[in-house]
Amino acid sequence: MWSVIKSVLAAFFGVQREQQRREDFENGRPVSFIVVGIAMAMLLVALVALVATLAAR
Amino acid sequence: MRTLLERVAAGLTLALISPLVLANGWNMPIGVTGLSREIHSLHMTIFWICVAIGVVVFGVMFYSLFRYRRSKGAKAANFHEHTGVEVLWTAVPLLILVAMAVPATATLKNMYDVSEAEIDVMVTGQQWRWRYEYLGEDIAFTSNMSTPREQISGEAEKTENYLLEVDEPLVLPVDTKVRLLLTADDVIHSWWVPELAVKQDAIPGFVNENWVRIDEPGIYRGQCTELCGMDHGFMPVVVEAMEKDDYESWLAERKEAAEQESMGIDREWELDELMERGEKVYGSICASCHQVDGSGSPPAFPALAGNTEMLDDVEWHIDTIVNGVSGSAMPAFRSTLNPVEIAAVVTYERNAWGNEAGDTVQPSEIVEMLEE
Amino acid sequence: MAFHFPKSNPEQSTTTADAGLADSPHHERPRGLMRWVLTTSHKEIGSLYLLFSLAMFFIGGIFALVVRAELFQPGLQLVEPEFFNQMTTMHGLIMVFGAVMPAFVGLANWMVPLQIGAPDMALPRLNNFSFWLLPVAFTLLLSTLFMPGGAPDFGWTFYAPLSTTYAPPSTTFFILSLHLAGISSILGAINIIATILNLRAPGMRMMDMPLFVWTWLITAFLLIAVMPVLAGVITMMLMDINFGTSFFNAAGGGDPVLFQHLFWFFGHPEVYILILPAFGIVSAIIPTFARKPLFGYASMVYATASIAILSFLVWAHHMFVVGLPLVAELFFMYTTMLIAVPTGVKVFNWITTLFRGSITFEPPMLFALAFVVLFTIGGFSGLMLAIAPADFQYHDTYFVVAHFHYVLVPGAVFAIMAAVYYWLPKWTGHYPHERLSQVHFWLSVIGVNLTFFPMHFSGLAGMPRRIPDYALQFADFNMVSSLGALLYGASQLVFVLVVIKCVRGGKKAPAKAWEGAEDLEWSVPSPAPLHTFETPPTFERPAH
Amino acid sequence: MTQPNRDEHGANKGVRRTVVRTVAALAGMFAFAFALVPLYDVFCEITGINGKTNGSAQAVIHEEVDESRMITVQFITRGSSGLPWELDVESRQVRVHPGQTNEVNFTFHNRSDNSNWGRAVPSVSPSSASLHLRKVTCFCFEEQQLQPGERIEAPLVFQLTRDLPPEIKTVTLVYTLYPVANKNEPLQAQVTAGKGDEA
Repeated sequence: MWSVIKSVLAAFFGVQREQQRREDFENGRPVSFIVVGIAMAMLLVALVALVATLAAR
Repeated sequence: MRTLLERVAAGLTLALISPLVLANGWNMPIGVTGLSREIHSLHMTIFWICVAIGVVVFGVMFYSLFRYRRSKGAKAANFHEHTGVEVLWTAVPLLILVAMAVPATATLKNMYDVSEAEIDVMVTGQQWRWRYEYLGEDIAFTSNMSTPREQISGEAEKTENYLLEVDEPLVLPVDTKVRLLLTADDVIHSWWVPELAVKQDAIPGFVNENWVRIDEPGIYRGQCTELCGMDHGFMPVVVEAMEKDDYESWLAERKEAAEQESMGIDREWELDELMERGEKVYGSICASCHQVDGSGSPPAFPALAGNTEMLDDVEWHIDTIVNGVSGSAMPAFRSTLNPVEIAAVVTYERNAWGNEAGDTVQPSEIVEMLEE
Repeated sequence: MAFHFPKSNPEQSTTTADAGLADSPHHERPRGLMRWVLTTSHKEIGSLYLLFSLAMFFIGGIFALVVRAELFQPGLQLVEPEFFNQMTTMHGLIMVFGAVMPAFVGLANWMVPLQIGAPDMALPRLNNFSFWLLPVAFTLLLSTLFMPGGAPDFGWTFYAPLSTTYAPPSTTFFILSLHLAGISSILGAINIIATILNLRAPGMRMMDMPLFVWTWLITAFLLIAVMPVLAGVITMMLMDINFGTSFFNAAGGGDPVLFQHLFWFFGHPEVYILILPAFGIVSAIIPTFARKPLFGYASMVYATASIAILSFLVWAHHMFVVGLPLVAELFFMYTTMLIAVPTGVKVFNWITTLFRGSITFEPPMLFALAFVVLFTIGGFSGLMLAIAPADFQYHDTYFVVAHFHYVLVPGAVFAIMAAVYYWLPKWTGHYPHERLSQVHFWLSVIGVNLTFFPMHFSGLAGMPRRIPDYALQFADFNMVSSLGALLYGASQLVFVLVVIKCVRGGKKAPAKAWEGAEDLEWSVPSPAPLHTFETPPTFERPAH
Repeated sequence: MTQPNRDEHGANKGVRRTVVRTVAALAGMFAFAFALVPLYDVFCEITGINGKTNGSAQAVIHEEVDESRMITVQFITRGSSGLPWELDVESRQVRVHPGQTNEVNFTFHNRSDNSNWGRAVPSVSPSSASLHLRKVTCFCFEEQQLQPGERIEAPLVFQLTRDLPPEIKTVTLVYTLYPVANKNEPLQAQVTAGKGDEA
């Protein structure tokens, strides 16, 4: 699970090692990546919204 | 007027040296409000950051293109990954962005602080003019473009403030926080004066707020910036900023003029008088759609010259002007024009361009109609 | 017909039992016109798309030239304001929906099967149908010019209520044609997804796919996600206009701002639909002519996905002046700035690919390099526009016009040109005429910059967009822009000449037309025969 | 993603599955677009994003009146084309304390010889104030009919809640009159001029 999150984070950041990438695509199930990806996207929205709310004070 | 060739040459020369020239007329105006200066400096900061990034990025790019030409015997390397570099060039832009977001946030918060305004002005966008209403002062007027049609069509020489001049500018005092409430009657418009750094959409059915505090007296010009139909390009915004004392006397003058006008309601007007006044009103309000010669542009804008329906039924004629036509481009002028102006323009339309109704419509009749 | 193919090679296309997959009936193929009407070959349909797109590019271009001609000098000389508005609107709609999108679909049709070793698209008949919807849609759209009240005149963003309560009667036809174009894109997207996910050559995994295939896969998902939203919005407009609902009409309790939210929820991902395949193209061309593998392939894929996801979170940056609350302005400002990061990663990757390469400057490379530089300039102005307080000054001025034309013309359009030069040898068997291509390139680059660079200045100095006449201080900028537009428009005739010459003859191209090219399409002969990869190739991973 | 090997049957099945899924996603997104309309309203009501006020009456919250600050509440009334009504307010501006319940009277006047349907559409500025404005009674909740020449008085009873953000010192309430198009007999003007033009 942690490795999936790490890989998705790398994807958001846009940097990934060839090695890790290969492992992901050989071992990981796509569904878990998609689920974690969507969850992270929502987390990102929540985070940015939080920053915006705090900044607006 | 310079010759065509001279202007082309000038333009081309300027385009070539353009990045070096950031003089006025090429760049965002610094403006005359605290906010406009803040925004300008934000703009310049981002601009220089972009220039710096551009120099580095394009520098590396053109160096590579020059240095690693095959024609100069370059042999290709085979690397295709470097996590360190990649992390670096993701993290550094992120930091630059954060550095840019901080001042931007501060300025934005400042823009949104409309509290403690001393004057409230309601700005209403209409196809294709602005209406200003000083809340609590009983002063309201519309502001129409005053550039003559002959200048647009090229029959007359274009003057300095071509397309950016109005019959009645919005007058505001300097050093005073003014709250603007913006809305529209028909479609979305947008009220913009670059030197005041105020741009806000005016949306039918909704009210937006913005504010301005002008530092220097002067005349500041802008335009509608949201496509609002045919004459979108011909609805300028002009703000005249005055010293506080001058503003006060302007206010007093306006109020007196309004009184004078309301006295005009009671007296009997001559046909000639009404025609003269009506022609002015027609020219600034009606001519953009129904044309100066009353020929209109059917089907959207019916012809008024020889319009029997209009000539046969004076009540219908007045009603159309006062209440507009729902679902068409014809607005209601009840609140835009005063009874004298309505009477005058009706009379004018009935007796101009070969229309020969021969009757006059008196301001008092309009008042009666409006009251009943 | 500019593209034609050698008659199908019988000995090449008989062996495999391709019954279910590519049901192109190679026996008794109809001849003449019907061959093109009924074709199910991905190559022929690809060519049809590209030709259609070229035709629309010229029609949209002529509209743009009408606009530029009117703006050559202050004053109204040539057209009335109503017609001017129709021209700007039609120019935008046709370029976005008729020229750029179909061009990318055409390239996908041609190249995706070739790049993944598939015999054809997954759904060839559907493919034919989705193409033929386009001419119908755009004939309908263009016919509105001749309707009473004229064509749509409310801008390609068709904001309500200008596009509903105050719209010309032809708006209903405009909505219908946009529906048809939308259905066409959706069907195309389904087909591309089905092809990429199911028809890859044995041994080719997702992460082995060329970037053009990757970017198109992500683009297709974007299309699936947002074209239905567009369909929803225009359906609501249709109901407001014809059935008395008031989704967007304040008088009935509706909300004109809601229209903008819905439109840009579609519109911003749409912007990326117009640029992601271009990223894929450039990522194919630069390594080829630098003779060096693409730097950071995985990062490229991830950055594309990241841009796609972020594109759903930034829509309201088009609406900074409609009166959003402070928190919303901040949110959309921050997310918009975030998009700069993956976009920057892409540019850095391309440049690092060039670094220590062995570079030559064939026509596709010229266009790809111009893309990198000019797209980045468009990116810079995009970053400036993202800063909400400054956007209050930039919004709806020529600065915005300059920005999006930089990303769409030397961005998307240059990438399409680069792709055409890159793959023309594969399509026709001949190299494009080198000298003429260079002429086309240099005229285009000069023309594009003359047209759009001065717009930055006129916008900053205060010229609003979509106006038929302007104040005198903008005169010089506009004159330069108009001359540039004329140059750019005229130089596209050179492009047509190059393509025609290339179809009719020229230097013969081998299967691997470019020395540094690696992908699967270069393993089939040039010109590509009508049927390719009927026996799936075995994919061998490049040894990097 | 598993490795595809071009076995025809398998690929066909895969294609079918992909198509079914994408079509389902499409249908979902189309429905989502329409769902966004009510969702947006809900979102606006929660966040007060666009100055739309609550569409129905709310109960008074009984809370202590905040005597420490005065809020200026302005009322602006606007007509629109196609509805020959006038809307007036007894006072253009009132000064109130948060927590206090206030009443202001509005007058509707139909100046025409026809009876028509209309409604007053409200908008609040600044939009963030709309969250803290509770309308107990408002004519804006309903469409109404006025007989020829009829004049009616309608009260607005409202309360600003104590949690109104301190930076808000002025609240502006704008009412715009709109005709209820599908209930009105076409106006005289519409029959003769308007429709002929629009077609």
